Amino acid sequence: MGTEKIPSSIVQFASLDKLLGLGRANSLWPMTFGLACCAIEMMAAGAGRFDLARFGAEVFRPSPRQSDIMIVAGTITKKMAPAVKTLYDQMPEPKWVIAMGNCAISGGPFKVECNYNVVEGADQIIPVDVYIPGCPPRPEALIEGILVLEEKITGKRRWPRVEPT
Amino acid sequence: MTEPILCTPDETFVLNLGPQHPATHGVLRVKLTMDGEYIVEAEPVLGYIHRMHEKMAENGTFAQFMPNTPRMDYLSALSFNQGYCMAVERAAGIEVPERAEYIRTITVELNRISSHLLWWGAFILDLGGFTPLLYAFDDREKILDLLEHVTGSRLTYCYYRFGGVYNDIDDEFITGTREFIKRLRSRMPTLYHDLVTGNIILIKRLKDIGHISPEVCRKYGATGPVLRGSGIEYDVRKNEPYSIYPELDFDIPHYPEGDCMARYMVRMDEIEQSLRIIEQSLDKLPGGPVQAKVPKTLKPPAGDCYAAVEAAKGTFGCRLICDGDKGPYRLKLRSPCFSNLSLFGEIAEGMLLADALAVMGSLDLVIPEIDR
Amino acid sequence: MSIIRETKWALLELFPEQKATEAEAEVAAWNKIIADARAKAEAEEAAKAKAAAKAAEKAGEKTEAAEKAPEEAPPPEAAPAEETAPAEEEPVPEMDPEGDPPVSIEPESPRPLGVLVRDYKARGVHLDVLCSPDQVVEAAKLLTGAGYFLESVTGVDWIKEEQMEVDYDFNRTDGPLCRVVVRTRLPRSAPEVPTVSDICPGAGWHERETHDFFGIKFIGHPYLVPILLPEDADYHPLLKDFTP
Amino acid sequence: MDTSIWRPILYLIGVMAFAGVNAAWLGWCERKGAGHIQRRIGPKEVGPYGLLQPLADGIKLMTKQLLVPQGVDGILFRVAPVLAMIPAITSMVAIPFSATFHARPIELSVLLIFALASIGMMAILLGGWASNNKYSLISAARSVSQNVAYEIPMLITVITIVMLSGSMNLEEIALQQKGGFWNWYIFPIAGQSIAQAIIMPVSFLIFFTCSVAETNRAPFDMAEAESELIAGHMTEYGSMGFGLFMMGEYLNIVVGACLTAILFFGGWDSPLPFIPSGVLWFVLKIYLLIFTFIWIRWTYPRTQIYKLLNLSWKILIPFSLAILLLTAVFIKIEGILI
Repeated sequence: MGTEKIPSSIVQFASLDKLLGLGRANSLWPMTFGLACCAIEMMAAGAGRFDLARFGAEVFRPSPRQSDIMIVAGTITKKMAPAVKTLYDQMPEPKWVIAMGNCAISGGPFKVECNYNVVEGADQIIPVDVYIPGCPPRPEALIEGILVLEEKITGKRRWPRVEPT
Repeated sequence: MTEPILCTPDETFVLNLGPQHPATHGVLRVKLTMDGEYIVEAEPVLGYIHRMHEKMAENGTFAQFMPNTPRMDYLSALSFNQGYCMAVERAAGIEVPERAEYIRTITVELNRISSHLLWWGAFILDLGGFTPLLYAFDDREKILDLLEHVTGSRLTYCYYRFGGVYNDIDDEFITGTREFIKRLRSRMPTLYHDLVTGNIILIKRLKDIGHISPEVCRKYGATGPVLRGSGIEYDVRKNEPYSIYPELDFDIPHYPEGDCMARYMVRMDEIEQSLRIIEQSLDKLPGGPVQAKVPKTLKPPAGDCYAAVEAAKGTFGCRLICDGDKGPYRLKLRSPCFSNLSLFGEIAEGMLLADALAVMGSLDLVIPEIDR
Repeated sequence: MSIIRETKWALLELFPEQKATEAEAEVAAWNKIIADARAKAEAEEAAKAKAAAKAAEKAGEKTEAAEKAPEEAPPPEAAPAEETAPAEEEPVPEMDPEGDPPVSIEPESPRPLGVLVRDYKARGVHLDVLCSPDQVVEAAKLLTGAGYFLESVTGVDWIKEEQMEVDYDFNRTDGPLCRVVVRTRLPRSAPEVPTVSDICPGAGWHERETHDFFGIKFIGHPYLVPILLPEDADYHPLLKDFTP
Repeated sequence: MDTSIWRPILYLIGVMAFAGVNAAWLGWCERKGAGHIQRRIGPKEVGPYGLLQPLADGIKLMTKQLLVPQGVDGILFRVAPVLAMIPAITSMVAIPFSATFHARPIELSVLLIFALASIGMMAILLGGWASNNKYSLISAARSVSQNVAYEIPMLITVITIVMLSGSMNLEEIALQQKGGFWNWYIFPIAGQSIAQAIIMPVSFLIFFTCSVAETNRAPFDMAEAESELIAGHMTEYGSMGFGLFMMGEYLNIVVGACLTAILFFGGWDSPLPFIPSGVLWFVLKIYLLIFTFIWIRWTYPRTQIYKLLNLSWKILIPFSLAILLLTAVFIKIEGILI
């Protein structure tokens, strides 16, 4: 396998794919799914000051069937993990996961020696596309996370990346 | 009200509300046995966000547990900060400087307002009105900016230290707070009361729904606005004065009706009372240090003590048991919502699904605080 | 009577021995007060006589002051106790029989069953009751009957002493402040205590939580299943010898 | 070839395109409107003013996995969204946009529209039933009882108009109101019969309330009460199934607005006699009404199902019946007098 050249087909789907990518990236509907503190910042991101709606991502759908991204906003516990997994499975393809906050990345402050109840990171149970660090991350960080996800889907960055000065 | 017709058990069905449901404010699950739209039995199932705070307290030092407190009730994080600080200060016999107490009062009351504002928005969201949430967030952002200015974080403040606060407030904060008070006072009557409180649909949804009698409150140990909504004038700030509250002039709003509307009104009035407290504290703000001299590693003598504060949701109690070591031997956190939710099973019986959700919203639940 | 004193005496019903000694102490205190009052009155009488004698000499000047003195003396007929107040009584702590009872001395360990009055400023509670497991229900009944409500239930694992402790925090919503903590010690090998959930239903959840964390069995609890831990959890994480 | 065959077909295509575009871009209107009501911007980045947002949503919804969950009734589950869309589009055919511009003149167009509206309700029922989800089922039961309750007063108020105008043809009804806004059925101004002057504003209120309820819009959005029933009958629908339901809902709003405009606001009639009437006026009126729908939705909290039904059975129906009776009496009296 590997190095052999794939002949290009007569019908090109690349541009169609691009269009699909654009469509999907600009209409990322998150699921109304908050676990802990980060959920409040997720709500703040949707509110007037930060307004996730600008990117068409404000349509928080309560049902996983209608959502495209799952923002894991908070700590996943061992009791909650099966539910998170089910919710992820209920989402139709294509779907993406954003791990928002340190708890969803690695267990955050709850990754301790005596840990008996916290799942150390959302990626232990579901595949994660974008990680947003912070405890909790600011709403701007969530917006940046969504922009990164858009970049991942379309291959293009919407706005120039802000470099830390 | 129509009398609920409860039928035989084999005609009921079980409805699982949560752990992911828009109205459960997180990951609460309520197992409802339903007869059509009537609830025959409601059993809240907790523990979906149990984060072992109490175990973590035992395995660290006193200061190391500090960042855990705001992550319990992230909406009124400073109340939990204060409760824990007070318990440790009591155990170690630390005196807090007066200025620090004033700063604590100002910030904790700001935090209380922000918590009530978010509750207000989320509660109306439970009732199907989406817009008020964003108005509430508008004002809330102002508070967050103010608090961020002094505490350094937006939500999970870890601002208090044993024997004081971490950072002194400056003029910018004071003028900003005064401006905010003015702004909220001007917005309360129009945006909040005209648009929402006076709305006929809202009144019909809340009046005479979800009666909680004082006896039920006492049986289940409910505190905070839930208790005050049942007509009992109990507030830790008045009944068990701590910090500088005895020096301040404020009222405890209480409504005897005991329905959702009463709880709603209690919280709305509390916002105004908190504004009053902040105003007075700003006027009286003394100079001086904001941090008492405290040894680097605290080693309080063995023994146990209890400290209670009035968090936005009710009495937050801290039972701290020390054995003379660097950390707590055992720390029990008595969270207000845990008790407030425990009465839900009793009052939800025979209620309509929509009403039950209104009642649940009126209890102002924060799930990580219940599960700890 | 102050609420703390009232509650203390109500709770002392559970501990007849302590009640007897406390009653004795109380009587002694009363007697001391009466004796003091008498002594004071006598002294004042004497002073008055002296003053009168002086006044006789210096007529007019100090009569008003002399008149005031007997009023300040408490009426001696307030003594219900027997007259034979033993003079060789141990020095009892200063106490105001109508006000709050004085703070008890910190007990030695292990502490005997009974009611202690704690320093609220340092401890955050007013009354501290240690009772045997089978007295818990009785105590809860007494307190709820007196208008208290249960604020929380806690377990503590005293692994060195091979014991478990269950703390019940009581508080009241009306009138003056009085916090009561009721504790009981259980053997660590078989921690069992009767439930109070039929007296205060709010205890139901707290007891379930304590059962989760410590494995303490609450006998008679209608629904003792894990509340915070997963449904199938068979471990008790807050035990000191727990390893995940 | 005979042009009379092509005419309706072309119009049909035009009307359907209008319906489709409306269904898609009303979503944008709603989001933008909601944004401005809520003191934020709303969609902005996707195309100018976020105008391409519906396109992106459409592409995404159409290319999303078509998921038929386990345990659902396969056929009904697939039929329901289509059933939500078709009657709404079809009823657009019967709506006259102006005196000359409509797909097909239908003599009993009022009747046809209401018949089709009832089918739309079936879609919710089927969708809710077939989903095999308790929330959907409750939603289905709710929406059926709600639709039944609100169709009655709505129809009764329409009957009063039919009695006044003596026609069941929407075109005819609109024509009777021409010649200035004081001739419209809603305004209680001289130049009208007494019956209209007194009754029609009330009648309009009843009709408008009912059309909000019939289209399942807040504050009467019992069927998809988000905080109670997750997404109601649509809970199990993802991708285009959900998209069709949404489009059906928006189309119902358009139909409701069209009906209101024709029955009470004179259809395509301009408000003043010297301004030429035409399609533009009609469209303007529709969008004003639609804006009112959006405005209401983002202002009020939701009512509760039993209060909603009480409102219909205890207030709206008696009132509409009284109006019907009064209209009949007035018409009779006027008939005798003249």
